[in-house]
Amino acid sequence: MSIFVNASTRLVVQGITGRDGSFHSKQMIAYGTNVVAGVTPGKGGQTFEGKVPVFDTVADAVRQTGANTSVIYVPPMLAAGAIAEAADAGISLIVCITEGVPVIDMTKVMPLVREKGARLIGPNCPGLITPGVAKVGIIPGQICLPGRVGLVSRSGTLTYEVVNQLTRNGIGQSTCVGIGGDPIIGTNFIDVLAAFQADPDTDAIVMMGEIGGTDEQKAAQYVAQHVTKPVVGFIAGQTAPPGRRMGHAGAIVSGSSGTAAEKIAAFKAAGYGIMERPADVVGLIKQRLKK
Amino acid sequence: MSIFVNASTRLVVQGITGRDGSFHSKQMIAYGTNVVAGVTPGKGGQTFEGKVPVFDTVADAVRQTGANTSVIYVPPMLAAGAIAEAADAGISLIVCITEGVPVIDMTKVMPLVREKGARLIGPNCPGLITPGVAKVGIIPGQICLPGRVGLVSRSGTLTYEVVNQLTRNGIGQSTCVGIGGDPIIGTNFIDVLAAFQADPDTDAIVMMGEIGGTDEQKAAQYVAQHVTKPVVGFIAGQTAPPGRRMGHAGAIVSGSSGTAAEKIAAFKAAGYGIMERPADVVGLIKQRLKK
Amino acid sequence: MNLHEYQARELLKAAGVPMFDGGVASTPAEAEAIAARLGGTVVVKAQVHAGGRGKAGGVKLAKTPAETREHASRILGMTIKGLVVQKVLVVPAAEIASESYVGLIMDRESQRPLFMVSPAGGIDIEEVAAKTPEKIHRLAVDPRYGLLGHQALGLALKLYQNFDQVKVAAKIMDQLYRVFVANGASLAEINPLATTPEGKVIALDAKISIDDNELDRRPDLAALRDETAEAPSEVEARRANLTFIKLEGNVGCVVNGAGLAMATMDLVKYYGGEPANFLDIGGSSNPEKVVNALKIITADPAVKVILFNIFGGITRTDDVANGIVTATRQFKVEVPIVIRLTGTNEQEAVKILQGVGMKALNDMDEAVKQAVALAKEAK
Amino acid sequence: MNLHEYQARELLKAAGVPMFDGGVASTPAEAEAIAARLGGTVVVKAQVHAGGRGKAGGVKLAKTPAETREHASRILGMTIKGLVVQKVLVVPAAEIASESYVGLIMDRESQRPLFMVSPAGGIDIEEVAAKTPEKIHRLAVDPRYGLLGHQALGLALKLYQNFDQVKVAAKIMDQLYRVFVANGASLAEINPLATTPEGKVIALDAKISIDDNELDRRPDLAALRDETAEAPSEVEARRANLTFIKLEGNVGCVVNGAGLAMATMDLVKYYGGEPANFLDIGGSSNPEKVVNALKIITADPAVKVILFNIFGGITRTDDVANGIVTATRQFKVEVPIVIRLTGTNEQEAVKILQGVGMKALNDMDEAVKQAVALAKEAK
Repeated sequence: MSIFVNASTRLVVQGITGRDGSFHSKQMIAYGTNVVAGVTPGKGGQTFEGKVPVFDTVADAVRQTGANTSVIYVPPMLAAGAIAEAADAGISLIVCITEGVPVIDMTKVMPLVREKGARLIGPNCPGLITPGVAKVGIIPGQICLPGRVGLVSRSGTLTYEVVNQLTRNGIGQSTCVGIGGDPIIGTNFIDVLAAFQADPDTDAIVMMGEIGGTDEQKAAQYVAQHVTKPVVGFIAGQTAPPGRRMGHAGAIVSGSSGTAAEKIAAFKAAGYGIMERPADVVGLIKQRLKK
Repeated sequence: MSIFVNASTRLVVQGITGRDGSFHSKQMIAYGTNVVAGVTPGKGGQTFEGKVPVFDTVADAVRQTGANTSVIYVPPMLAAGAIAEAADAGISLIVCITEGVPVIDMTKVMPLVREKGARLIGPNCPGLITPGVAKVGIIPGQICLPGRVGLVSRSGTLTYEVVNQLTRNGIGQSTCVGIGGDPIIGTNFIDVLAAFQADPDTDAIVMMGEIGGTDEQKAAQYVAQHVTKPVVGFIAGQTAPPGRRMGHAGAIVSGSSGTAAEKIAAFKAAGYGIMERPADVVGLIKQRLKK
Repeated sequence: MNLHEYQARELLKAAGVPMFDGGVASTPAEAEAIAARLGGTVVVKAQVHAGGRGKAGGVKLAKTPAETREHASRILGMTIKGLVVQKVLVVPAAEIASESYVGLIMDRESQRPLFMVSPAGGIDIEEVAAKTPEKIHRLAVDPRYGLLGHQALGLALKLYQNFDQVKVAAKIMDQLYRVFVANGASLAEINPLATTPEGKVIALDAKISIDDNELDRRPDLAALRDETAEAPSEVEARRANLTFIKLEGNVGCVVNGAGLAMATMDLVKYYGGEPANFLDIGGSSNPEKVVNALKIITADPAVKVILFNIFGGITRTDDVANGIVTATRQFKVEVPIVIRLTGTNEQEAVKILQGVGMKALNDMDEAVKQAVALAKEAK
Repeated sequence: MNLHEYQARELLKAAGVPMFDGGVASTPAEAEAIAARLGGTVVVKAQVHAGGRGKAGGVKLAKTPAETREHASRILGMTIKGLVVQKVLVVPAAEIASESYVGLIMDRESQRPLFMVSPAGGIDIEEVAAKTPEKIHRLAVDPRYGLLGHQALGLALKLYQNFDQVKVAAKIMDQLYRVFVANGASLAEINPLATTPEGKVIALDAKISIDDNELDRRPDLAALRDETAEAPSEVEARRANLTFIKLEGNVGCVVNGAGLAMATMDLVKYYGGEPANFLDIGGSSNPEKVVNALKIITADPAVKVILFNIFGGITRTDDVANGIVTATRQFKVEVPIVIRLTGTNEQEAVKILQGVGMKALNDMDEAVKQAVALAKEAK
């Protein structure tokens, strides 16, 4: 009934005593997520909200609480270090919420994440939620409903908008995953699409893309070849002005300008249901689930 | 009838136009080794000795000649780079003869060698020879004799001494491997012992160690547990003065001072035949092969 | 953040990349002095964050210091793709035997810095890439190992036959890579990497973009930002930690999150309106940001209605509501405001707005429709 | 190559490691002046490449500049483990609340720089390691990633409870690692890393050894070599690119390859002789090296016979033979020479030696037996 996060998730919160970390830890606990530990260097030995033990290091948290999943709310310049620490401590799913992480830091930490066999989601993402079971990150729990539609998105609040549309119309979600919009992210569309395809409790998929890059086109190709479940897609930024581009390398590397039109064409070619606006998700999903 | 080097060895010589590289390339060719290419940046397009094509890069050599083994004779400050180039080009056996390679360079290149799935022998080693078939490195071919004794050594010329003793007494060798004496080397005693144990054409093993470190002790432990073939051992440096040691870290890390006495004791405990002097190899091997 | 050519040149020069000596001028007199110091024919190049400078008349040859002054006075103040030229670079004009292309970009797919080099460089490199892709050679660099010696050599061998030139080019690859990594660049490009008739390899033009996320820890790089080269409203927005891009429409948008902001603009258009801007107040809550956002938007006389679209997650909708209330107390907002709020602390937010007689909508489509209708009425 | 404590201190201080200010003196007067400048009680420490300085009387407390002068005059010129003290370090004497140990070594097994830290530092650290190994914490650093922030913190947490001290110690780990890698060290050690009664974390003693192979590309490090602290014959040998260690016997040995050199010494002993030295002429052929080797060995009056044991591989035996001939033409060798040559170009070598009436043996045991017999005759 879910991907990545489920009832066996044992969560450690990195940066649990910070402003965002403490706020969202309370929300995650309130939602029923099994938050087993927090980490803030120098605050080891404290207790968060009277029940979650705080450690100096992720390694200590793993050793003493069996944490297997981590969520990161630390400042941007410390985020890659926090990812490395989690991977090094044997955490298998690392979710980095932090926005503003230098991309060069991500190039250095990604090989370590892969070597350790961990999955990273983010950075600069809202995290993920398996409605009714657990949420890891900042997606508001109250807008979600347990069900059988999987959602994957590059955006944060746009994800909420669409989840909210589904829920208000009685369409529940298996798992909602925000993969983040940064140039280098740990988990991409294809990773999540493959997981949804393999998940026996997901019947249909919503994919929310944006202009820029070629990830959506590659995902559409993957869907055409490997995904048999119905997919509904949206591209944000149809009216956005083209960026003022400098240098030739970007155009050479992608061979594409990453416009909304290109992406929508790729979606159509792969048989997606095309959402013209967020609210269209309801009708399209209902129609495709009937078939 | 051999380990690591055999009739399918296709050798590229890195640094083929240098003083040592050209001298030993001629020797290797004369011995019958299948030298398919040489590499010297800037000399691509030339021909060595009228028959071996020279390339600018190892990648070119591999692409155009199917080289699968490389031997390196480049100056010490370029040696780690040459190893990286060979590994990156898909060479599976890299033999680095160069002496004086900075150890910090080796710490950086070893992970790359492992990632590429290559085997490195050396640096600072005489290479290896499968008598009558091929030699890769600088072991003088005329002192070797095809046969069924495997030899592994940390030394260079001391290896020749012992091989010479064997040959003069009619005891041939399957393969002779000089692993090099540097702190960080690509292939250690245990790797070679395991290969000899697995080689159906090796009947007995000669292992030549030196004072310092704990590699010989670990190898002896390995022999006790995994090697069923007879092993004969020598440790050089019984009369060497203890080095003037500075700092505590060395003693703490090894928990041992690496004396000859310690190592010989480890050999005895593992059932080695003990050579008191190089010439003892003949009697010991004959005696053990009779059993 | 894009650097000007003269700034990129300085970074590369400090790393050892061979380049001509030159100078940057803000006035025609300064340009003339530089030309006099350099001697011979020079090139006067507009320093502006836009491609196609040459075609726009922003790059000129000058044979004498006097001619340099003339060109500089014409180029300074010129507008290229909406940007006013504030500075010119003056460098010796080189006779060129060949032009290569060397680019390094942060590649999303390999998640590594990616080299692209071509012996067919110059201004038509994109055409080369499109028509003869085999002339573009690529290499993704594993940041754990850095650019290895044989990789730099391999790239250089794609550009030159002469081994002396190959060695210089290999060194330049290494220098470019170091500059890229040390400064958290997203792009670093030398085009053309030229050879002179005497065979000297030299970088004639350079472009570098720095990852915006890098700037917080690198005040030295942040100081390279040339705010005179940007629209004042965008400068103000950045100072307030907002992402703002001015557009041509009349529906001012205040949204949290880039994706939702784009989707809101798309929906404005869908319902027949025209967005006046892209404005993302970002993830973290802060009433002050909302005040600043309203200041920036209301400064645009074209704006006829302001549309808030806030979906609370990490952003608390009550913070946004407080920001709107504070702003309307600080200054008079002359145009109608349509507010859509939902998510975190939504009930508190609605109460705060009701307290000052403002209404909050819950549905995005409804809010956009209202805003578009109000904008049309105002015309 | 071992650095002196004062040299190691300078490298660490430049990297930011907190240390007391101090000074190095070659004369008692200089030591006195440093003590006067520092004020208060100081420690006078012999700068010599040997452990156990304190126990040998090479480390003394001095309450006044005058006392500093006295101690310095006693320590300078003192012999510790055969080495003459040429310099003393003068540093403030610290009251110490705790002593930790931080060591970094190039580890053969993990093939990585290996940290070893212990809250129980000081001069008895080896005993701690032997008796309570659980008090020593180890971490091998993957050079591809460097010392990661959480690793430095994890090591520091093993040393201190107070988080301010932990943060300083974590920074020191990072600084030590950078010094180690940037200088191609084989060892870098701070012992003790102390805390003062006020809680300040400070490095009181430092040891650094540089990988000899690093020196060829680092003239700055090579310049730190203190030849006054070494035996002149060893200095001379190194300049001639030979590895030479003087011993107490009378059979001078010239061998190619360290392993064969040691085995030759062992065989001398086996046949009842005593080697006068370890001398490895190295792998590469060069007649000049042989000349230098003979000069160094014949300078030792204890040597009664010279034994060559050359197994030609990369070394050409004809080069060695030429070297012997050249040397005997350049200067008179007063003691008999026994030559064993075999391997590469052996026939040419034999001819060269025969040309000057010298004989070459083929068998190592035979040569060693002859040399030992000649040494005994000479007594």
